[in-house]
Formats: sequence, C-alpha cells, structure tokens
Amino acid sequence: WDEPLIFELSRPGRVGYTLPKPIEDVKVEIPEKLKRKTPLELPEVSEPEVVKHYTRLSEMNYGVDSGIYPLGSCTMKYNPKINEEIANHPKVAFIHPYQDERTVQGALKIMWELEQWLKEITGMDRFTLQPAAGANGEFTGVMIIKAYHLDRGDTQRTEILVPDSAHGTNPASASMAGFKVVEIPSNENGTVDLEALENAVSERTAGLMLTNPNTLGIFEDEIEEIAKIVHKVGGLLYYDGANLNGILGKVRPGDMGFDIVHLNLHKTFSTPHGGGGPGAGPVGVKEFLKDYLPVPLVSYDEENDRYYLDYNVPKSIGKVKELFGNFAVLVKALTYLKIMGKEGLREVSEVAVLNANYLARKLKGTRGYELPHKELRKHEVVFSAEPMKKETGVRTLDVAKRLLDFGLHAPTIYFPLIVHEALMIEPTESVSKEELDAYVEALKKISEEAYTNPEIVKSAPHNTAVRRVDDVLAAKKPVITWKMYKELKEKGEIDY
Amino acid sequence: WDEPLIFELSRPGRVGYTLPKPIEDVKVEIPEKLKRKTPLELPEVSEPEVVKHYTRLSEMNYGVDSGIYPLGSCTMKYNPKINEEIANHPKVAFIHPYQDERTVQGALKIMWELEQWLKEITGMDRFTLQPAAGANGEFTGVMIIKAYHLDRGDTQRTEILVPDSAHGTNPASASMAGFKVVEIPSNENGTVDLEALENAVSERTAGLMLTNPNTLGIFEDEIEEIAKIVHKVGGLLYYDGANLNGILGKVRPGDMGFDIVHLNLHKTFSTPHGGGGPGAGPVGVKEFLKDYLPVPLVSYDEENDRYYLDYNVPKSIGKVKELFGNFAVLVKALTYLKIMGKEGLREVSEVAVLNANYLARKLKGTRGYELPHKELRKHEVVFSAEPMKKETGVRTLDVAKRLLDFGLHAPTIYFPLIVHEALMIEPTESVSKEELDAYVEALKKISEEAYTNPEIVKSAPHNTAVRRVDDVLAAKKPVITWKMYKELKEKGEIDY
Amino acid sequence: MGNHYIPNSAHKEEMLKEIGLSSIEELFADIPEKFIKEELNLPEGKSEYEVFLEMNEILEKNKTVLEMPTFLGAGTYFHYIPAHVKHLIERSEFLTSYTPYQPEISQGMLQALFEYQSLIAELVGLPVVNSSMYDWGTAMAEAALMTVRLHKGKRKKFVVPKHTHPERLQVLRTYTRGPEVEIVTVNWNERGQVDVEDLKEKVKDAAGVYIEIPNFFGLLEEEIREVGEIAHEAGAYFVVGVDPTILGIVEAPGELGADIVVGEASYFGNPMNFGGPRAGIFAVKNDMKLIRQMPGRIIGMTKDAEGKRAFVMTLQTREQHIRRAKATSNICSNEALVAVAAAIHIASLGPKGIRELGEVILKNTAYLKKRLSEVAEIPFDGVNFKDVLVRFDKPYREIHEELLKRNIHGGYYVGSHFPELGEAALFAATETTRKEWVDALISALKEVI
Amino acid sequence: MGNHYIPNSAHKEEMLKEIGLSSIEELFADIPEKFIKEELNLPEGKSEYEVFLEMNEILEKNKTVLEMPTFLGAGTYFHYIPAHVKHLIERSEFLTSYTPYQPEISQGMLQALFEYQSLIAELVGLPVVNSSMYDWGTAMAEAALMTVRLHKGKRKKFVVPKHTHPERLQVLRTYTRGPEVEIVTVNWNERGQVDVEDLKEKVKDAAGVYIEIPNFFGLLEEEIREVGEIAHEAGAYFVVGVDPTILGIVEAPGELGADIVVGEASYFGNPMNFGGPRAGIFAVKNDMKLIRQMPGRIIGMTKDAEGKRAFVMTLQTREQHIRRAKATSNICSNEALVAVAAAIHIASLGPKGIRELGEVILKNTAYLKKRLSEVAEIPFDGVNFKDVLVRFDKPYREIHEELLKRNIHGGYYVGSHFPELGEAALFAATETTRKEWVDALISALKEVI
Repeated sequence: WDEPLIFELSRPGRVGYTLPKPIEDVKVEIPEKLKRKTPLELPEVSEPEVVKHYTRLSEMNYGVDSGIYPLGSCTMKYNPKINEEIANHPKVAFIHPYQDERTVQGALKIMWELEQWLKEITGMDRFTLQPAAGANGEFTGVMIIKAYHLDRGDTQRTEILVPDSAHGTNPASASMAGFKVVEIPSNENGTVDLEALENAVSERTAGLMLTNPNTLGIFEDEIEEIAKIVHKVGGLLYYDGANLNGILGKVRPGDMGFDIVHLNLHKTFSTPHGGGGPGAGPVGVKEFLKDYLPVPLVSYDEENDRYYLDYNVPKSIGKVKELFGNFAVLVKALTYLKIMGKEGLREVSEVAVLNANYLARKLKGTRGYELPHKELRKHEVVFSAEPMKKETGVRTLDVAKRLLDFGLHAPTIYFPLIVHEALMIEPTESVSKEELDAYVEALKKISEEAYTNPEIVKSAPHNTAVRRVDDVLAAKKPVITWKMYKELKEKGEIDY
Repeated sequence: WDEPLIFELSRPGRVGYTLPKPIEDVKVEIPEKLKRKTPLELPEVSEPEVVKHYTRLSEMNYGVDSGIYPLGSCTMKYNPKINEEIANHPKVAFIHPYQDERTVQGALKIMWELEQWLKEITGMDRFTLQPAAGANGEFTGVMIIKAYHLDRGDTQRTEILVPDSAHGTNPASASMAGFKVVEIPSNENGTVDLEALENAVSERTAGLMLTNPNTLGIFEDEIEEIAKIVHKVGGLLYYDGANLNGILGKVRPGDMGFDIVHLNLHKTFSTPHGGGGPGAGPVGVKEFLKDYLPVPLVSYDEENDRYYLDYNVPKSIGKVKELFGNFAVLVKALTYLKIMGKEGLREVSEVAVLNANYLARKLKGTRGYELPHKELRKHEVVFSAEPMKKETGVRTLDVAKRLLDFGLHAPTIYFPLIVHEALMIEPTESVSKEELDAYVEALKKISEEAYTNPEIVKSAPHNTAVRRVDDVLAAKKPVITWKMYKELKEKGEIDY
Repeated sequence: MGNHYIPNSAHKEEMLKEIGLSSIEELFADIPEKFIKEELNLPEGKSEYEVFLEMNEILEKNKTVLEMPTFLGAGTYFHYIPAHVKHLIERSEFLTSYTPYQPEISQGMLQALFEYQSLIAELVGLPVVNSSMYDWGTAMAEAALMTVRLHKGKRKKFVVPKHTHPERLQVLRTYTRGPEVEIVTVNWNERGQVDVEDLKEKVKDAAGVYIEIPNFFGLLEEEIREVGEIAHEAGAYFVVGVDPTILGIVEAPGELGADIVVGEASYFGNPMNFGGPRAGIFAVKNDMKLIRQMPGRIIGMTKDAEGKRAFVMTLQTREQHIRRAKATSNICSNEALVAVAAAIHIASLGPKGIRELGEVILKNTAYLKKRLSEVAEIPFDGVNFKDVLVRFDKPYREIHEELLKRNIHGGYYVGSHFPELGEAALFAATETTRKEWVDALISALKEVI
Repeated sequence: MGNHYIPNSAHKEEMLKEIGLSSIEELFADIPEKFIKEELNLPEGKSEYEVFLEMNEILEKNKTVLEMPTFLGAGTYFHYIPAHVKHLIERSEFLTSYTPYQPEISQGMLQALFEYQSLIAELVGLPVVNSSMYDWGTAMAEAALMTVRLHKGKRKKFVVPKHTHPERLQVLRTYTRGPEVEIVTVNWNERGQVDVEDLKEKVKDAAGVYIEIPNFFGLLEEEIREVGEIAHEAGAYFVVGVDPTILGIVEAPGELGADIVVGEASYFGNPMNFGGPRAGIFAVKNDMKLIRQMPGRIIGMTKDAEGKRAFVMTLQTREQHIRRAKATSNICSNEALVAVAAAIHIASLGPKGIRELGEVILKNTAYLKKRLSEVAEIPFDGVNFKDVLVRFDKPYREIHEELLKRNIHGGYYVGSHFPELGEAALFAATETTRKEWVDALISALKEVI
C-alpha cells in the first residue's frame, strides 16, 4: 500500500461522527480572549474512509498474530483473545474510578486477586498495581529504596548499582530518582563480576538493580552471594522482572533475596503490547517495605467481605501515576493467570527456555554468528555477528533487515551493549518447533548470503512495504507532525 | 503469503482447546456398533497457530473495509461497526429461542420494531423476518402466491413470469415452488416489454417477479401498467428487493402495486455479507396475504405491553427455516435504521444513484465500453465491453482481472445475461468521489492497455496473492475436501 | 451537513454539476411523479450514542442463560465459543467480503471454506461437502428434494421418523410442497427409537429415508445401520441428520451407510443468538451422480496460471445464477461466516478435543438424567446426548412457572407436538452445564412436584 | 497433554533429544537447587469457559454508569466512544505489535502515531508532540522536570495552582522528589481562578509555571495569557495542562503562550476503564533546545532507500535505551494504542465535530449547573466545562448516600482535598449526559437536602 496521511484524505464538508444534541440550547459564551480563533486544520473524513484508512495501516504492521516476533527482552508471547473479551466487558469499560466502593467491588476484587497471584509467583509480600509500565515500576521501586533509607535517617545512600548488561531503563530510573548510577561489569560468564561488586558496594550503596535471568538470557547463578554482598552494606536488592518468563514457577525473586520486584504484565502475563503500550508494571515488596508503596493499595476486609481502596500507607512515596493503574490491562493478566494455573505457569518457563536453547544450539556453529558466554540460556539467547561483520562487512542491522524479507520479525539488535553486533533472540513459549526451525534456516541462509553475495543483505529489506528507512535523515531534519511537514514542504526543504 | 492448509500445520499432540471437566465421571457407554472406530483425521494445532493461520487467511481476502467493492446487485455498502457491537452483546448471544417470552421481551421488541420500519419503508402491511437470505425470501414469496391461489381454489395457476434480466434466483425459486417459469423479454429501453407481457399473461399466471430498479439499474417506469396487466388476469406482483437501495425513501414497492416484497438486509440495510452469508431476507405482504406468512410472526399486545410469538396464522405456508430467522442480523439492521432515520435513508438512495450516474457518465465514451439502453440509471449501471472484445480480443473477464491489479474489486460480470460482456457496477453510497474517479481512471487505463498491449490485460492479474485461477480444472477434477486432495495426490492425479 | 456514512453527501452539487445535471430530482425523473413518497413516517436519525443507549435498554429486557440456569435444548444448545473464534471471524476482511467471485483476491475466504468442507468431511465421513446451507432444517429439506430429483421424479415419497425435530419437519413440509413430495412418518417404538418394522412397511417406493443422530428425544438410535440397509434395499437414498458435536464418540454417518448427511454446523463456533444465524451441513458420497444434484456452493482446489495451488468456487453449473429455473436449488447467499466460525472451532478442538467434548456432554447428560430420575419419570431408556425426555405427573406448564419463579429455566415442553407423550419436556445439558445448576434444578423440582 | 497456548508442550522430549539434552531439569541446572520452587501455592488451571464464567461473575459486582445516572468527573469522564474506534484498535496487527523497532514492517503503527502527533499538534497549537506519556499527571510531572533541566538545575522551583488536580499534584510531588524540585502553590481567588497577584509574588526563580484548562473546579481560567506572560517575564517556562475536548471552542494553548502543553489524550477514543489505561499529551514548541529535553518516544517522517515517504522513531538519543542514566526520562513502554484510539476518534470528529463536541459539553454543563443552582450553592461564577463545584449546607456524604439509595451516583467530594471549600462536591456533565438523568438528580436532591 501507499496509504496517504489521514490529512491528505480530507475533503471539506465530510463528517465522520454523530453527536447527541445538547440537553438544552443554553447560551454559554467562552470569554472572547479565550475563544478559539486559530483555525483547526483537522481532517474532514467520513466513517467508511476512516475505517478503510486504519484497516489498511494495520495491514502494514507486523504483530504477534502475524508470525514469530522474537524481540529479546520483550517477551512477545501470544495474547489470548479471551483476555480481550473480558477486558472489553461493559462492566470494565463503563466504571468510573471515583465510584463508591460498593459499586465497584468487582473491579477491586480483580485487583486484589491479581495481587495474591503475583505475591505467590514472586515470593513478595505486597504489591502495588499502579505503575503503568516497567520503567514506571522501576521508578516506583527506586523511590521506595530512597524513601526507605531516608526514613531510617540513612541520608548518605546516593548510589544505585547497575550491571553493564542492564536495560537502559534501570540507570535512567535510578537517575530520575536522584541517584548516582554505578555500573558493575560482567565477567566472562556474562554474569555479575562479584569482585567488582564487592569493590563497588559501600555505605553509599542504596541498592542494586538486577535482571535475572539477565539480558544475555543467563541465570545469575551467584545470586545468593550477590544478595549477601549488597545486603551486608545495607543496600536493597531490586529485581527487574523483564525476564521473569525464563524462571516462572521455577524460582522466585523473593526466595533469591530480592527486596523489591517489578513485573511486566505485558511481557510475562500475556497482555498485548499495543504497538508500544499500554503495559502494566506492578511492584512487589517484602513486608518491611510495604509502608512505602504508592497509595492507594487494594485491601480486603474479610469480616465484611468487602474490598476497598486503602490509603492508610503511612510512609507512602505518594503516587507514580494517576488513579490505580492500567486497570484494563490488569483484567487481562488475571484472566490469563486463572486459565494457566500453577502448572501452566511452570510450563511457560519450561517451554520458553527449551525454545531458546533449541534455537541457540541449532544456530550455533553457523558461520558469522558467535555465541559468547555460557551455553545454557534461559528464555533468550544473544548471538554476536561480529565475525560476520569482520569477514564480510555485513552488520547485525543488515541481518535484521534481511530477516524481514523472509516474513520474519528481527530480534532485538545491538543490545545488550556488552555484546558486539548483538542479536538478542527471545522466541517465547508461543512459537512452534517449525517456526524455530524456519528462523534458524533463515539466519543460516543469511549467513550464506553474507559470505557469497553480501550486497543482497546490505541492501535489505527488499520485499517490505517500504525499503530501508533513513533514520539519520529523520533525526537531521525532524518532521514530527503534519504541521511541520507542510511548512518544510512549502519551503521546498524536503522532497518526500 | 503461501499459507498451508490447517491440516498441513498439524503436529501430533498439539491442542488448541480447553474444556471443563464433566460434572461427574459417570460411566456411559456408546453402543459398540455405534462407537466411532474410523480415525478422526482432524488437525492438531495450538491456539496461537490457529490465530496466526486465520489472521493470515483474512489478510488474503478483500472486503468492504479494504476498498471499493462495486459488485452490481450486491450493494456492498459500508457495514457500520456499531451494528456489530450491538449484535455481539451478551444479551443477543446468550438467549435461547425457546425461552419463555417474558425473558426475551428485548429480542421480540427488536423484531417487532424492525418490522414496523420495513413496513413503512416498503408500504407493505405485514412482514416475516424468518427467511435467511434473499433466495429464501423469494421462495417464501412464491409459496405464498401458490398458497393464495390454491386457497381460493384457483388451481390452474402454474406459471410465474420472470423478465429475462432477472436474477437467477427468481426462476430457481419459482421452480422450487413447483411453478413453470415463463421468461418475459426486455425492450430496447432495457425494461419489461409490455406487449410481450400482455401476450404472456393468462389465467395460468400465478404472478410476476420483478426487480425494480431492474438489474440494468433502470427504473421500470411503466410499472403502473405492468401491475395492471398482471393484476387484471388475477396474478400477483412480487418485488425482488435486491435493488431497493436505488429508490430507498423515494418510492415504495407497496405504492407501485406490488403485493409481496422481499428485502435483503445485508444489501440495503448495511449488515455485512460475511463472505457469502449470513444475510436475512424478510418478506412483506399486503393485508390480504398476511394469513399466508410463515409461523411464527411477532405480535404486540398493546394492552399488556407484551411482545409475543404469534402462531395464529391460519393459512400459513409453514416454515421456510428453523425458528425465527437470522436474529443477530436483524439486530444489526435495526441499529442501522435507527441511526439513519428517515432522512438518512433518503440520503442513501440519492447518493447511491448519484454515484452510479456519476461513474456512468465519466466512463461513457471510453473506447471499448458501451452503455446500452437508457442513460439514466438508479444505483447501478451496466456497461458492455462487447466492442473491446471484438476489437482487441480482450474479454470482460480480462478487464475484471486487470482491475484487481489496481487494488480494486471487479464489478459483477456477465450479468445480466441480456447484455453481452456485461460489467455491472454498483458503487453504493459508501464510496467517495475520489474512489469513483480512481475507478473510472483504472477502467480507462485498461481500455488503453487493451488497444495497445492487450496481453497485459489478458494475462491479468499480476499483483495478487495468486495469478489467474483455473476454474475449468477445478470443475474437471473436483477436489473439494482435504480427504479428496490426499487421495488424488497419492494417486499422482494432481500436482498442486 | 453530510451523513457520516456517506462521503459524497457533502459533494452532491459539485458532482451533479460535473455530469451536467442540476438537481438530485433529475436523477429520479424516471419515477412516475405519483409514486414519489415525500416523506416516510419514521423517526429521524439519531446519534450513535443515543442508539447505543436505546438498543442497550431494549436488550436489558432479555434474560440470558448466564443469568439463570437454563435447561433448554431441543435443537439449540448453549455451547461455549472460545474467544479466538469470535475474534477471527470479526476480522473485517472476512466479515465484510461477499461470495468470492474474484478468487485471486479472495483466497482467504475460499481457503477457509475449503477447510470447513474438509473438516466436516472428516466428521461426517463423506468426502464431498458444500460450503453451507441455511440450517439443518433447510439442508434436510433440500436433501429430500435431492433424493426425489435423483429418482427423476419417479419416486416422490420421503420417509422420516415421526419424532423428527418438529422445526425441521415443518420446514420439510413447506419445501416439499412445490414438487408435491409425500412425507411419510414412521412411528417410534417403546424405547423411543425408530420402529424398524413400521419402516419396512412404509419404505416401498421411497426416494429417501431419513434418521437423526441423536433423535428428538436426545436418544442415540441404535439401529441406524439397519435403517440404512432397509432404505438401500428398497432403492431409497439414506439421509442422516446429525448433531456434529457427537461425532468424536459416535461413528461417522458416512461409515454407517449414509448417502447424504445433513446437520447443524453452527453448534461449533457460533452462539445461540436466539436461534440464528446457523449453518446447515450438506455432505454426499463421492459420486458424480449425487454431486451434480447437490444444492449450494462448493469450493474446490485448483491451480493458478503459474501452477500454484489455489481455491475457487466450482461446479457452479448446478447453481441458480447459471442454471436458473433448472438449478439444483435457489440458494445464493449462504451462511459462509457461520461455517468459517465452525471450522475454526473444530480445528481448535482437533481429534482429541472433539472426542473430549463428546464425552463431557455425554457424561453431563447422564448426570442430569440420573438426577432427573430422582424426581420424575424417564420414559425411554437408552443413551442420551444433550436432551433427556422427562415425564411429570402434573401439568408441565405449572412446574415450568414455578421453576421460573426460582430463577431456573426448565426444559422444552413437547406436549404440544406429541400429546401422546403426556406432560413431557426435554431437559438438556452440554459441556457448559454446571453441577450447581443441576443441583438447584433438582431441589426446585423437589419443592414443586 | 499439551497446553493450548504452548505448541511445543507436545514436543519437549523430541526437542530435548535433538539438542542433546535428556530432561527439562537440565535446562534449569544453573539455578541453585535450594531456590527451586517445587510447586506454587496457587489454583490449578481452568478451562476458558470456567474462567469466562468466573470473571463474569466477579464483574457482575460492578455497577456501571449505564446502570445508574452518574455525575462523577474530576479528571475522568464518561465520553461515548464510537464503535469503529474500538473495532480498529482491536485489529491484532496494531494490538499485538510492539514498539516499532523495525520500521519497514511497522509502517502502519508508525504512521498512525505520526497522525496522532499531528492531530494533537493541531489541537494544542504546538508543532512538536511525542507519541504519548502514561497520563496527564506523569506528563505534567515530566514537564516540571524538563523545565528544571532546561535551566540546567539552576532553578529548582515549579509553580502550580493550589487547585491543580490532586491526583496530578501527588504524581508531581513524587516525581520531583528525585531532583528535589520545590513545588510552590499559588492560591485561587474569589472566582475560583488563579490569584495572579499571588503568582507574581511566587514566580521569582521559578523554572516553570503551570496552569490547567479547565481548572479543577471545572472553570475556564480567564487570565491564562497573563499567567504565561508573568512566567515568561520571570524567565520561567509556561506549561499548560489541558483537557483536549475543550479545544474546539477554546484557543490552542500554544497560541495562549504555552511553551509546553500536557494533557489527557484518552478522553478521546478510550473508555473510562476504572481509570486506566490513559495517555498523556506532551507537546513543545519547535525549538531544538526544548525538543532535545523532551521525554518520550517521537515518530518522524523520513524517506526510504528509494526516496519514498516513510516513518521511523526519531531523536532517540534523548531516550533511556541509548542515553541510559543521562536520558531525558526513563519512559520506555508508553501508551501507543491509547494514542492511536484517540487519533482515530479525533480524525473522525474533524474540525466540525471537535467544535460541536465542545459546545454540547459546554451546554450540558451549563444545564446541569443551572439545575444544581436550584438546590445548592455554586460558589464560583465563570464558565464551567464538564465539572461544576457545588456546595451543600449539609454533610455531603449523607447526601451522597441518599442519592445512591435512589440509584443515582452523585459527584466527587472535594472536602478531603480542600476542607476550606466546606461540604463541596464536583458534579460533571459531558455530551453523554441525558436530560432525564439530570432531572432525576435534581428531584432526588430536592428530597434529600
């Protein structure tokens, strides 16, 4: 398709809406100086045109329902349709967050039940469901760390430790909370270098943020030692739940010594990613930290069989988002959990890990790709295409683009930063053996091409809606809205 | 895509379902001689695979939301999404047809209200909503004609008259009802030849089935005379509602002398066509015929404000379908009617007719296409590509296939039979001027190609999921199911 | 102001001008003045929101089976439809398309329908299946007409059990009135099954013989094979009507001797919707004599100009748009989307799921029957699937009324169709039936009886 | 038996064997034995049907605004979402995709988000818009942090009206605790609007000044331009928070002097959902100094290798995955789908619809206000949009309770946030408010007061 912008479909006079008439034609005047005078250059389109336009746009987009989507650290698993059906229920859509508690007992029960599941899954003692996404959860977590230390008069704890393999959100969240970020290097196994950690911790250490399995897909097997080192100096241990899918039902962050956990319901618990969001990033803490959680919590008064919003959180960090969280997302996650049950959740990690290792071992040994660090992975595996780059000039970016030509989504690339020319592949438990085999085949084919006909890889993709997109130009000459586009076009500064 | 058959995705052991456990593990045995022994060769697939498979199949299909779909006589108008939302309501899905009337007052009210709308729109006195589709409605109508005459002891009425421009369903329905079909030729204006009609009617005439506007998109302007001729000999006048969109809100079949009417809710009243169905084909009659309608009707007891299923139809033809009709479709049609209102319905036909005439006059004069009969059309227009065929060898079928290359759906072709190399175009009111212009442009371009490079047209389509499909082979070597496919493949009788 | 569904509402003047007309009225100049309707006596249009509220308010007056334990069956059953089935058939490329006249841009629907045909073929045990009829009833009626056509009109008798589903029997009677087919009914025996002796007496000169699995009383007819043999011996075609949800545990009708199988596909993948839409199964043996007489649309596999596998509508010369008055049926629009929903559901169940579904229903029915036998008479022994016929000592309408008062919807009263059965009703279970519902029913019945 | 969501459940043995492993346990051999959890103390899995029933039963305990006239607003409003908007964002290609890291196969989402940015730009009157924040509150908090960054930490004061929405104010306080920004509040005057004199006293050394359209009391602040000028004179950035549904009738904040505009996009295209998900608007002037300090993801237009127009994520060097600890924000997942829903709704409304929507809300609010003034005190004059502050003579909680008994949900009690207002509550109207609801409310209030 060459689908025009919705603005380009506009023709004066067309309408795409209906509205009820006002109750009464009361005369109300906006004060003259506030009345809109600037013309509103919005598109004028009819409903059939709107529907065709966005239907076509959707067909120009690849989703989990289109095929394998092995973006590392994103856990692009299948999103069960029953989740959507329940979340689209009028009893979800048409309730107001300030309704009297007696009229939203269902909503509160859902939140409360979800919390019970998450507690048992992670081994934590209390959860807030407020954070809108993983990073929002991280911020919540580090603010709790901050509040905890300050509350104890421990004012010198200004540092958060973050491994060099961590997601960018970890240092960014710590930094937003006003901490100095101290990076801890990885060792040759791809796990935290204990000696470096020992050297880094001090009375300034507020906490360590750790992803386990880490972003290489490797389980931090010295986690007990790590926890000891951090706790010994009075720091707290924060669990980034991005990779929980690799150990779900097998081992719990709470049992490994973590004090705070954030989860990504849109990763581990099958709620859809929506092209970038909404997600949900609940944060769980151990008993001693529960008074710091954001308000309100959802509590249950057993005696009166009544769920309620609990604002009685004495040392709360306040709010990290309006209201109670991405409720519709919470509904989807609980639906999934109930269907899966304890044995289903365990099956998730077993097959997710099997799939990743299957793919890793099938691909290993293919010319141009290298599997650094330990062989045993959890739910994802990171290859390096450094040899290919050196030997053929074909970069990881090229490999990713070439995969698109096979109708396959590329893995996460150039992350984690500690692996050069990284290809971070997370198949998840939702794909079939045949899909894994086809993925390996495609990567092997690309390797072959790189060594025989590198141009075809370097100029990929060839079969997509658009050819390789010029992101340098996008940054050099920002065109961010239709308004900017029109101006630049009129000035002749752009030709597209 | 090259999407395999669902059977080809099967791998032993995979499951795509969950089921509740039985209430109790009672022992029940199917008698030995009835137990299934033949293995069930159904696919074994997981839910994510099912979803991906049918998502991909859907993307290999063109619908109204994909673009213009000007299939003549099919009225492929936009299907408002609110129709679907209301029809998907649990209060529609989860009701049983044999529920006590007091528990389905909403459903009955919907049916009753819909009938009131249809009565006023058509000028008829009573409707059955039972028929599942247009043809089912036609059968209902001719059975009513039959019952009416027989009931009056008028046993010699064995003939139904049908114009030569009629839909194939008309003669087929008459024939199913046991009538002999007498074809009436059209005159040079494309309308019923009155003289021929005069000659055809007799005491054997049970009725005349007429589409107005007819399948050429031409209004039968001598309708008053036609009605007189048929009524004079004691015949009834049947209105085929396929083309109601061309006169909606402007003129009513009931006022023109028709005694029986069938409507296609999936054409005129915006319910989706679903790839071939479900539709709904309500039948309306004048007062003197209402005792012949199928049972049950929906009646309203005003005194007790109660809707009920009315089995008191003394001379009913019985049932033409189980239960009460395609209820979910009825819900959609009523939703549409309420939103459109009387002025909206009128707007439908005005713009539908404007669009057809706009297209006709823009295309007229283009080399190779000829506009036979009167220029003024209603909602559709039939061109003949006879000159093109003669001059270039390019057939209407080729033109249709070439349109697909432009991303446009072809019109109905080779119908009505009275126009050679017919292209029957019905844009409907849902398309924009730009879409009409683009369609005309494409047809002009194809004309140009036919006269300069006919091969490109004859070998079209070129840009579709599959190239021109061999339907002769399909009929010669029927492969109708996976079972047949496997057998033929094993025998080496087919190579696809 | 324009209409939100009609883009060119806003451009009428402009477009008229472009084609040399001056008013919309000119476009309708061919309609005799006297017939022009100035204004319909109908409400004005409303906003989507207002209609949403209005329709919701109307629908509020329905009480669903989720809101009250409901034991109605008798041809319509509360099955659970997995959410992904609904999601997929709401994809607008499927939903808003029509009959795939242009196969090159309709491969998705064609393949889905080919898969439907194939899945049904596996279930019923006959290899040739059309892409749907309106429902079981019309499929059965068309089968009857087909057997008459196959006898070239020399036989005009169609034999059915007296206890054929009354809805279907009514449809059959209407459909066969055209060619004046004689419908002959066979009695049931003391076990509520077809009386084979009676059949033998009536089968002579029959064009076709029909039987249902399970029968209207919910019973598995045990002498199906025998019935088929009797039909065949008499030179009649054997037509079996089947509830396909039983076919994981019961032998395929094709293997039991059926020449034609009809049934209801919508039990898979489609909600009850107050009885519609549905989709009729129509399957025949791989015999060109039968295939040529089949009604309905058929999707076939073929190849494209490059030799690639492709799908297309086939054997269309049987159909009304080509054969007109001589067509095998008048059917045009069918129930394609209902069939696709059924296909997706069947594919998701797979061989294991189909068997398990059958078993769960069988067991739930047995539980219901056992519990009902505590409080009422079960007139017929045998194996029940979904429906169970129960006879009460007291007028069933009264019992029904009392149940409703207790927020329980009782079974389907059969007394009006079969007075000889007395105060009898069909109570049904499926895989959706909950123990607590049955228990509540039995408690209530104990109070009431 | 396999799991229906997990295809390879059925192939564990086979796959293990192929890669030379003998058991699943081997794959988890790197986890210290002592941490392995044998079994979670959680329920077993259930069938989809059972969970469907269970969730339905839980949800039954909610009472929706369709079931009782509800006058709650205060930052969450019952707007009607046209069905086509919901239909389109449920298309699985949108719903199940993620951040468009591979633009070549994500042009649909990228273009839709570019259109969102463009539509919001038109409404707010600033040309640079990101593709969403979590909600208005976090957008406002990030704006505050941004103004501090723009002053390179030399100014750490952010001035807000005391009557800023309490939810948002709480978020602001949490977000600004990291860099220790000082939040200074400005009083309202006797008309319930920002006290400009008080602002003048407090603005010195402020990094930013914030104001809302309309304010928490539902009032249109009349001196917005003046507030902006005061901010700019003091060298502070002017941040405006806006309910975008008002922008068809009220001048674009960018034209009123705003440097940064924040607000709630989910009022378009998204239901209330008990408060989430939402989407925060974040827009700035076309000034690279500001753009470089913007949080969040931005979609830009560019071209592909063949010179064809294409869309791509741009200016990513501001973001956490590249800049890490020095990023402008930690935001990664945003609210893309919520933004797309808003875009589709705005595009459907167009210029005329946006104006009409504003007018209908304005008039319905005026009607509600007029009727409320019959029974209670309206402490502030001025123009209200959606919310109206009402003061009662009697404890509001008692009135509220009485209304609930009459199946009417009253307004939002503001006494807990602003005790100085007395027994006051915010009652709200939108385009969805029905006359009969208001009339019922007033009758009930007359009984109750």
